[in-house]
Amino acid sequence: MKGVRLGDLQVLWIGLVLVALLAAFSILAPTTFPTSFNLLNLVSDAAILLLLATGMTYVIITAGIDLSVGGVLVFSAVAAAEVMDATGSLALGTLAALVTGLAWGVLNGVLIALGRIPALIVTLGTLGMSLGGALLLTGGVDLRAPTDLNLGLGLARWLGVPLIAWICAAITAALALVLAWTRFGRHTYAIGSNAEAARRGGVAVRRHLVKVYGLAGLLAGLAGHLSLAKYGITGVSAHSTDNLQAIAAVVIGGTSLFGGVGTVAGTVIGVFIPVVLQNGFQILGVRPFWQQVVVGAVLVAAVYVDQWRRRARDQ
Amino acid sequence: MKGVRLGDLQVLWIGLVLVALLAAFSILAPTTFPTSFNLLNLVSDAAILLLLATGMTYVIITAGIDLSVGGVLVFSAVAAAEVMDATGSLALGTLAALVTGLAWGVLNGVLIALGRIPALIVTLGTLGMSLGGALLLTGGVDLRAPTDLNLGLGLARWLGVPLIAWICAAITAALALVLAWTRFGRHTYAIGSNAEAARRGGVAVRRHLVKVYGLAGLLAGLAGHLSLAKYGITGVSAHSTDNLQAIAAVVIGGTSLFGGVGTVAGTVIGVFIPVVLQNGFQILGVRPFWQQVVVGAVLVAAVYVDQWRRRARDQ
Amino acid sequence: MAVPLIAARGIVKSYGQVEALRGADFTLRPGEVVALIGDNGAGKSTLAKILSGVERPDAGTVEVDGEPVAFGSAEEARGAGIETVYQDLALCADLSPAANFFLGRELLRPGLLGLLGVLDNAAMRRATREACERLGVRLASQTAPVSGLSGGQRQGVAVARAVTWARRAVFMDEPTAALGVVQTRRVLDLIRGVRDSGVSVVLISHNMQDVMAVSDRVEVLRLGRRVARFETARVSMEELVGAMTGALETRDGDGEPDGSGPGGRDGSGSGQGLGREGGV
Amino acid sequence: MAVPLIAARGIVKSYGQVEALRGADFTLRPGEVVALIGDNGAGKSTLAKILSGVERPDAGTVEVDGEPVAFGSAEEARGAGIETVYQDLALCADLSPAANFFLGRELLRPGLLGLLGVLDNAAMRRATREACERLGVRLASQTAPVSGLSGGQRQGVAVARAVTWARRAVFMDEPTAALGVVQTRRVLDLIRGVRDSGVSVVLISHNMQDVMAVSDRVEVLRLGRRVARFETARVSMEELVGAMTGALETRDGDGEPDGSGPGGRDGSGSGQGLGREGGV
Amino acid sequence: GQSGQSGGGGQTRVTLVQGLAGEEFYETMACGAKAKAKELGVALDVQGPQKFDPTLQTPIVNSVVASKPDAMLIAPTDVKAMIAPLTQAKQQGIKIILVDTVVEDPGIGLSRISTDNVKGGAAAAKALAEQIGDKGKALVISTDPGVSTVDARIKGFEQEIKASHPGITYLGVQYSHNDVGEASKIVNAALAKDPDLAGVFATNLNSATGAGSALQQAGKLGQVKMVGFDAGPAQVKQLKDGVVQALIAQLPGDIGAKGVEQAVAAVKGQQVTPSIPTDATIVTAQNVDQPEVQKILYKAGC
Ligand SMILES: Nc1ncnc2c1ncn2[C@@H]1O[C@H](COP(=O)(O)OP(=O)(O)OP(=O)(O)O)[C@@H](O)[C@H]1O
Ligand SMILES: Nc1ncnc2c1ncn2[C@@H]1O[C@H](COP(=O)(O)OP(=O)(O)OP(=O)(O)O)[C@@H](O)[C@H]1O
Ligand SMILES: O[C@@H]1[C@H](O)[C@H](O)OC[C@H]1O
Ligand SMILES: [Mg+2]
Ligand SMILES: [Mg+2]
Repeated sequence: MKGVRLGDLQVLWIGLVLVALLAAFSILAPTTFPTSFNLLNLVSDAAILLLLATGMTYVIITAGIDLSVGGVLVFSAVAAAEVMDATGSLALGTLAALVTGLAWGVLNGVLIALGRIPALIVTLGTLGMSLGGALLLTGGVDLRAPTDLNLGLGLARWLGVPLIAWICAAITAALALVLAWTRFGRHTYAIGSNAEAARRGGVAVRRHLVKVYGLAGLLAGLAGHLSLAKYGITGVSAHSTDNLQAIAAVVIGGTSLFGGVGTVAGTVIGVFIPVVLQNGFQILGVRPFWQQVVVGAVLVAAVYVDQWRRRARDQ
Repeated sequence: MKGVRLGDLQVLWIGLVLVALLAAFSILAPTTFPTSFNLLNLVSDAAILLLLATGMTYVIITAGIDLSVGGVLVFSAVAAAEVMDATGSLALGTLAALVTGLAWGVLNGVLIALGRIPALIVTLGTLGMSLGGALLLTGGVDLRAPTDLNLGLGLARWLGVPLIAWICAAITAALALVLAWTRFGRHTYAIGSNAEAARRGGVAVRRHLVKVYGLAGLLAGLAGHLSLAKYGITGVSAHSTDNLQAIAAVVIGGTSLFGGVGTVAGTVIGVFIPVVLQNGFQILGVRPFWQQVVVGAVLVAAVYVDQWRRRARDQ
Repeated sequence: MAVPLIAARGIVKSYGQVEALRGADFTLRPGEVVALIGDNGAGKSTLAKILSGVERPDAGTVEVDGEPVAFGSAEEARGAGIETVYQDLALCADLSPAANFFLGRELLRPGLLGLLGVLDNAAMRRATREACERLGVRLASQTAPVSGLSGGQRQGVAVARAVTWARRAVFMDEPTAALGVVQTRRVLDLIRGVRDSGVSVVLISHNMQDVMAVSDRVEVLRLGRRVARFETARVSMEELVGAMTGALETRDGDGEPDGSGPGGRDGSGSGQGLGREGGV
Repeated sequence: MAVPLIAARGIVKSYGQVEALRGADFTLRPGEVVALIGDNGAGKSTLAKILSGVERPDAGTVEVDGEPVAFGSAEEARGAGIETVYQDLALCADLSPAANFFLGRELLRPGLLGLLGVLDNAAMRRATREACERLGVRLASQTAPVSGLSGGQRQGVAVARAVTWARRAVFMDEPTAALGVVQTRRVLDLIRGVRDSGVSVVLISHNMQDVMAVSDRVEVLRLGRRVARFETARVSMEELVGAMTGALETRDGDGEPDGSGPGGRDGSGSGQGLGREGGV
Repeated sequence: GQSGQSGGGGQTRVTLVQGLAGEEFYETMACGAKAKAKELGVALDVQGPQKFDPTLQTPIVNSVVASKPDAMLIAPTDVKAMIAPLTQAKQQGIKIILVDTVVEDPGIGLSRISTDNVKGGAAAAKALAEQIGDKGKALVISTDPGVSTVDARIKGFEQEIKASHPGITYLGVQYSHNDVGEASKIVNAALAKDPDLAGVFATNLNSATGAGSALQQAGKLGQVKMVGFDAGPAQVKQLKDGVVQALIAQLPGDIGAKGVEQAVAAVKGQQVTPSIPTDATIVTAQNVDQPEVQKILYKAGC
């Protein structure tokens, strides 16, 4: 499996870049950056994006794209908030978030796989629909989470690490294994590598695509619920760039936009590189506008180092 | 040339969708939608996006992507505003916008073609850099255009149509012809279709990519200048979704994200479909959030009709 | 005479303006090797794709075991025991040879892991290496993706795959085009072996030596139609070439308008072609 | 004896763990047809790509007209008059046959339009059709993209392109693999014609009949090294096959470890191989 | 730039977390804070999210807390959602001063410095009523609900309209997420829906800038009257151009400066003032050119 084998090496190089960044910030701000307080915050800020990016990894490996994740996240958070408000049950709220997320994902998958509409258009459409739908449900204003969710799941820790981070990490790890070691993962790679060959080989391409987009939607739904718990608010306007962030993480992690190659482990690193940069520069007190400039430049440099090392190895 | 030949047919179908939309809105709002006042507004709102989308068409046909256009637009507008402020010369301001746009584009091209970094990462990086840079130059607040630009080029009309619309239309038409009929266009298709084959065939692939991204940057620079003239402000925070809008227009117009096929004519229609939808629903008094939902749905439907007709023809 | 395993009649297939098949017929009987030959662009690959469920015909009927079928997908054809080596090989370039070999039929680990869908990569690699070696094709690395294989190695993987899984029939679209001398011999031997085990073989090839060496019958396509059928034992290479090019059909002549493809001609000539059948 | 047109010595090329070439030599003289043969995975295509500037060797020297060169790109090799038909054809599937035929050398309209870079599509289409027809390859449509061509039609376009533009040498990597009987004959004739016009030809092929019929000399690659050279007139097909498979090299034996590719063996055996040269 | 290491000795380190980076209100606040910090010999960092949103402000607060300044001035973007990260900051021993906006938890914020926003809202209502002759439809454009300041302005505006201006039809509030483009879109749509719209109250800077440019583009000048909170450069231009009839200018620079003073006092263990109201001034085309008014207009940078 190239996915696995090459993936490991990819992860190695880009992982070294991440380690170098962590080391650099630790040297520049030895008493503040490498503290458990800061690193835990960093992990828990990244955790929710990680869910979106993991789903996106599957989607991009099939040579697809999902622009709707941010909208689905918000929609699911709104659905959860309203259900919890109406029923008072946190469990029903969780369920509502998961079900609505899954439903949007399946809708994406059906339109893409059966309607054969480009994924970019479908998910751009559902992005507008889900965001607009969320705004309609709320009248355009953020809903708040019930206090017992916000102060419960939102603050809960296990072994000192936020429960939300554990949940996201566990799901990501499971999905990394599924991608690398199972038939479901194998078919995901095959479709992205050559959908026609997969079809001729007897892979149920359309059904599989519906599942992959459904998975991405489900993860976005869960992300919506966790974000509601963590921030206490549905965040109707804060998620318009989630899609780009998730896609960038996937690509930084070595997954090709043209499908067929990639790993979840790479994506994990791809999520953390921008988050670490942002956090490090904030800690160093770099002004916000400079941060944008520097993060952009370092991002390009990081991926350049990765590509360059990989090329050197290949030739 | 498939680009041209198939393109024509593509343009035919998706063009019919646009015509249908225009007809529908004209019937639903006969006294307000099909007025020259409204249609001219519509055209002039779309004109600047058209420039970005035309550059994006070239980029996507090479199987690339350019997320930086909105940032480059803003940066160029800021550069123009500052130069005009400092020198009092509108011509120097125009030059500044074009040169900075071109420079960002060439930087993209060099990093992508010579650094072999994925276009998504490079242009995400330059998006951050150019936006951050613009904010740094302005301290984060919008600069204003000199009054003689805002009231001159910004309001000028020729044959009743805004001069800005003429400029954008002329450039778009010229670039449509270049793509369809010249060696430059042919090499653009060849690279997107099979970069390795183009390279073996003696096409200077890297140099060509630098030119294509340079062109996209140049167009974004011009767009920045025109936008400064039209709106009178640099709009530092208003262009964060320009990239997605341009990409969507290109894809709606039948260009494949995987490169090798597409036309500028398709892109023109792809620019107008969402603009017409937005405008039409506003005129019909559809509530804003509903608009988002409906635009999303109609977009998917429009492209579906297009795909479906094309498939029917092929089989 | 037995019911044909596959009988196709009047198959028509157009791509836009180009008529690839213009009413083609084809018959495959159980346990025989039929060579399907014809000039470049005659429609051989298109016919093979239609009979293996990858493309749908615009018109015409396909019967399997005398029952009309309409394969909606390659899966259905494979369900009926029909495997295909496509001319373009249809491999996933990013996957390993073993992943391609077992694509759509992956082996799972025994026990709980298998229920979870966990792949048995070691077993798949082993089986793939063995199947390729039987053809004389050596793979330098079992884990490297197919994109790094030589042309012949790739073809070896595709041929080995089809032969391994076929239960009723194999379509082989120019299976030896990229293979070396030894590998080609082995594939020809394999074709005979497969036939002897009761699986029918359709061999599409431009190599008349191979066709003569291995086939029981020959069907000839020209410009999207079947124009002749022969028993291999009773035909000469010259006759085959003549039938393919149309040189033998004096009434049909070969004075076709310059540069016209299959779509460029009208419907004449098919009757004569069939009239030349080699008494099958 | 004339200075060789191309002389390559000790070419080494690895892809990751796989050693495709392990010190290969190769010579091409002006005006000759050399067949480059070898088993699947022997390294023929890799050598052809290195000599036509598409890949860079890890080690070894290439001389053209006795001068060392280091082609940095296919353009440079083409500048030196060397054209190539790649095994994977290297066509842009979305472009028309004519666009592919003239890729990188597009014809422009005369006059002002030409200065503006406007293409002369009509002239290019005409020239392409003529060149293809000379090979007996008919294209159903001149404007449809190459992705809609049959395997043989595609190969015809690639062969016609290389032959048209070559001034010093043409590498042909299995140029007739997908071609029909007639087209194959025409290509062989064309190879002779090209040679007679002073252009050298390197023919990579698994078809020993073709090799015998058209080549002046044969060079044999095995496991990434040149193991033998022959004058075609003085060699038999059995000898060629023996040299390719290693069966003839008794000292070398064919008791290689099972399943090992080119990368799986150590450096022995090359001396013996060269010792068997056919007295060139 | 400023090193993030807590120098152990000497200099007091303060960080200002804005509600939105680059908005002139917050930039002017930063200018006032910087000047005062210089005067007092305090090291000041400024951070702020790209959008006015608690989910974006939270990670910034977290990393500021990690860098362990002695005190933090913050304009929280939500009364509830910012409680959790600020509680964490408080637990780390960082002195918290709330500038402009506040959170619901009264235990957070040693000092709270802001305009009397209820009064400001009422003043806006009076000014608008006067402009539209006490009758017609009036709309409010705000940022987001759950932002203490603008909520108070809306409250003051609504109370005043209900109590003393029965001729005015109140159309309610629309929310722009403190985004100029959004605000402009909302007003466009409102004009399409209610062509007879008479007045608009925009509760803060970006809402007013966006609403003003929509009115300008629609050619509704003079027909629709507008009163806006804040006095950024774009708004002042709109005032002079006759797009807007009145602005309610706060004193963001003062808020910033007082915030730094309170922070330093808190760090030094001196007396802090729990609540400091600052002034607001009504700016109109008539008084805008007077020097004392010119002085309080917001700046793009310092
Ligand atoms: N997908 C397609 N789109 C357009 N035209 C096609 C397509 N597939 C096949 N054709 C056309 O149909 C005709 C028959 O093609 P086909 O591939 O079946 O020929 P073939 O007999 O297999 O030739 P070859 O011996 O060269 O492989 C050709 O003219 C080809 O151009
Ligand atoms: N891009 C690549 N990446 C990895 N391995 C490669 C690559 N190209 C070639 N190889 C390996 O190098 C060896 C030689 O390949 P090459 O294509 O040169 O063989 P060949 O002699 O042309 O074989 P064939 O007759 O099958 O075409 C093979 O083992 C192949 O797997
Ligand atoms: O007072 C603040 C100011 O109006 C700003 O523009 O927006 C947020 C408000 O809290
Ligand atoms: Mg074929
Ligand atoms: Mg080869």
